[in-house]
Amino acid sequence: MPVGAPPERYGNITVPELLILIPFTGAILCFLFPEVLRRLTGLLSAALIFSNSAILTRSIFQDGARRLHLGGWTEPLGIGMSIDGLSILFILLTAVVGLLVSIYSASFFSAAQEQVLARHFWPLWLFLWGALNSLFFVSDIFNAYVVMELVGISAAALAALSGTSASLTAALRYFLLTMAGSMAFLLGVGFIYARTGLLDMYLVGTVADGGPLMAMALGLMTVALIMKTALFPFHFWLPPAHGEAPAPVSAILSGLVIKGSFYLLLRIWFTVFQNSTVTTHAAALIGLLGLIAVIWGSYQAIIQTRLKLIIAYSSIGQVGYLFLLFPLIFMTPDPAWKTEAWTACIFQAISHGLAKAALFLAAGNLIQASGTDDLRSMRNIADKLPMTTFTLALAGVSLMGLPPSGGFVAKWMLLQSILASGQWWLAAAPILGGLLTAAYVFKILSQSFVSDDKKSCCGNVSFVMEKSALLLALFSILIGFRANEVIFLLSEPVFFIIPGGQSP
Amino acid sequence: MDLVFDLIIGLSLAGVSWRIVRAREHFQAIVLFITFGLLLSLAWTRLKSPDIAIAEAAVGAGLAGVLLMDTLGALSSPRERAKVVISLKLLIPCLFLAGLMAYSILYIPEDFQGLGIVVREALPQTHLEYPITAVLLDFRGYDTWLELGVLLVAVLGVLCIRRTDNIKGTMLPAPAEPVGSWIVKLLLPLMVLIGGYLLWLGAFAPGGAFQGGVVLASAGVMLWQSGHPSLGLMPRLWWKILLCSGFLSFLILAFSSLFYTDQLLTHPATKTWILGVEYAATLSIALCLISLVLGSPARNHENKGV
Amino acid sequence: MKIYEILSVFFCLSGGIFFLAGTLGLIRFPDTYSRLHALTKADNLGLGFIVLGLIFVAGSIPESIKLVLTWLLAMIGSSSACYFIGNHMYHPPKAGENEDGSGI
Amino acid sequence: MTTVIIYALTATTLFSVGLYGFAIHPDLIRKIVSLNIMAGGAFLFLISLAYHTGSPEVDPVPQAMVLTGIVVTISATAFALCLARRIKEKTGQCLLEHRRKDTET
Repeated sequence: MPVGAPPERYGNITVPELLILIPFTGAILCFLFPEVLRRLTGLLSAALIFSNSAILTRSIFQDGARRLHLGGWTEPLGIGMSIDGLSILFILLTAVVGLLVSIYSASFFSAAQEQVLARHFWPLWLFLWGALNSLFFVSDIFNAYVVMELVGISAAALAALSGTSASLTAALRYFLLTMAGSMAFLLGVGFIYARTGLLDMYLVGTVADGGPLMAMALGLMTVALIMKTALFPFHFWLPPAHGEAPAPVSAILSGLVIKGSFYLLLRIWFTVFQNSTVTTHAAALIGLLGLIAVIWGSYQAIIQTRLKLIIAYSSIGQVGYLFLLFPLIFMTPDPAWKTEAWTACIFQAISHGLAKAALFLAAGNLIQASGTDDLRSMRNIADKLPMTTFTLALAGVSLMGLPPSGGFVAKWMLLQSILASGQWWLAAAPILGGLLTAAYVFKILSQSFVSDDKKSCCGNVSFVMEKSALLLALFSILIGFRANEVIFLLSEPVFFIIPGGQSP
Repeated sequence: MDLVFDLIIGLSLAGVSWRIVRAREHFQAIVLFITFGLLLSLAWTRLKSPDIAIAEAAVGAGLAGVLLMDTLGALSSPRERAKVVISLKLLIPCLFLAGLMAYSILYIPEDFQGLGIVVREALPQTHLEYPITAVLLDFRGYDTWLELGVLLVAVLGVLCIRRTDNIKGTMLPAPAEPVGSWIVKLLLPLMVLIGGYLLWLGAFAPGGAFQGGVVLASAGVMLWQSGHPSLGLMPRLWWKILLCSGFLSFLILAFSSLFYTDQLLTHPATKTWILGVEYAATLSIALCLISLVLGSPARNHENKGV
Repeated sequence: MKIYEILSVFFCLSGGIFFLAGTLGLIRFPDTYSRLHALTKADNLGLGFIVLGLIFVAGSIPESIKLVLTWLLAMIGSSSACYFIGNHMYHPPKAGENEDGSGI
Repeated sequence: MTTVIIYALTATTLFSVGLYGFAIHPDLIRKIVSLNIMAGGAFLFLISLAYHTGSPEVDPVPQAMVLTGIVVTISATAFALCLARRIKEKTGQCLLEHRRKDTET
């Protein structure tokens, strides 16, 4: 390559595979190395993954979607990997949250009693990261099943990390549900294979029809993924599993893992079943469940008295917004508004991932400072831990959807497309949900500003932990300013086809 | 004639599964589950899938049975009765689901063509003669890699739950009777031999890394059952390295493929690579499965505290 | 139909009858010892007859050797399993001894 | 064609029975056994498809998928059983009380 070659040429030499190889290598090394080296290995891998994600994003941004054929075998024989704007957004979300959570946990697990946790945390977390990255590249339905199991086992093991009986029970409940979901997904793979004889998502998408086999497969897979994403009737596992885990694990589970199964749901609905006739009733039902989840989850969050449970229940509500996408896509006549709804949904996923991770990390700071996450123990916190309080406030702003946060962009676009589509009943979600969210965010914040002389909170929180939580919260606000790039990634270079038009 | 056989297998599978769900005693349910595994492997022999029959007999009926029985012994008294009532609220949706699926099955196309033909056409390029091994290790090697990852993560998860970094200290009390040690002495070499044979066979006939590994794993578990420390004897680092060996060999293949080809996991056109990966996979499948069984019970010193 | 095939069918059928008898014993006999007795003896014999019947139609020598080996292995397996069950019945583990599952 | 229908029907029946068992049993070990029945159903469905391919040779892709699936299922089962044991050691019972009050500290 001549010196001074145009910069876009560099895009061609990026290696997306590294995003899978680095975390897996890091995980193996962490497992093999003695304990003193594990933290260093983990941090190094996190930094490498982050830089590679940034490079890959740039490459996708400039050169468009990429398709890889593993082992040199083309579909339908081999397994492919597809990297488009949608995957890169999730990869980037994982990289940002992952890097900051890694930095946070390097400090979090350094206390003497947490050393034993660190030993198991690093290999499992790197495995989970690798699995999530390969989930976002996935292009083969059976491969998706295997990757989901990898995510499920490592996530459940992490959820059980703290070893209390509550966390063990929560982890097992989560894991049994995930496993049942995986079985349903596998049977769905079988039904798709029975109809089409293919496994590659894009190839299946070209031949899929609306026959009973495909409808059955869609139903099984949707239920499986909804269970894993904790949509309303299957949400019961989420609050204990996310609330009982150590803070960095909660951040990972709530910010990233449920996004993974949601991402797969998008792939299944809009890639595999892009041409088959999905009934509007099914889409409306999912939208209704999402609406109920928004209201019910937010309401439950208000009545909780423990900070981590408030945040965990808030996840149920915030995830509910994501599912409003389905009725909007399938019931909106105008393609432009479909794109709007689509962007709103992805924006919501990203800003929620960032804000929720920030909230959980901040909650971890509070627990380390005061020993408990009971709301009453949070008095005086604004005095002692101003930075953590600020983090809570910033992340809360993004959850509520106040401008200029990422949450605001998401909810604003969502409301616009709801109004344009004429699905008035859906408007209840952003409006009521926003109000309820405001209620629990203020509930948290109001406690922290109460000064109570009798109780002075104890203990210091390391600078790194406070800063990494704050950075995540800042990102969740700042993403609102970079809406254009996100919209671009979701539209132009993707070979992602939204049904009924607006194909690139 | 085949039809009668199919019907008998199908009905007995459905009947046994219903009995498992309805069984009052946990012990009974597990014994029935082992029977269920054997019936399934019979069905797979009938469906011309000997590989899966071997795997199912060793895993579904063997290892899963050991794991379940072992856990049951730790969890409750085996004769504890569960309250089993038929709940219509749940039965009706399940029946409805079964009906829907049965209806859609009728639409399986008569001229269904899977990927079998494509595989057979590409088979000569892989230097392997047996299509299933080719699919597992070459065409869909990525799946196998991640599957080894799942095994490894399960072991990591078990170690994490147990808060330990090795599998030492779960030794069972050695049985006093002579027959136990005699049978181990007799069967162990035979099982290792069969495991190796299956592995070697995989290149051209039913058998392969997975089946070989599973048989080896059963041998290791049997050794443990007879009171031998089994894998606990291994130095910790070696145990760890062998545990990862399958995953690691795919990882090395992946890294090296980045240098000489465009696509991940492409291997050179010789059989050596595939064989190396296959042997490593066999070892780590065996070790991971043994570690899963051995790692699950409480440590001996922990036991005293409980 | 060749004489081999007739013999094969005959032996397989008699093997089946032994299996049936063994299973009947398993269901009908009152206690564990007599059930074990019915099961192991009748089933080993039944399997033996079936293997014999199959050897008549086996294609090659190695195949017949494999069949005989199968039978031998099954004999070893069932006799030792019978021993373990009997031993377990005769010396039942004390309460709490099967904490780690060894008692089962 | 009849063979594939029989086995596919059995497979879906097994899946539904397993699902029912998974839903009704409060006991952990029974839930895990039921999950394994569900897995058996899913595997049987794939293999009946592999057999269906008319030609004398059986489609190897579903077979490979089932082999992968068996390993994944046994790993998951072992992990879940270990969790269940740990819960029993900690709490003295092996039930998942559904809808436990989350407000307890």
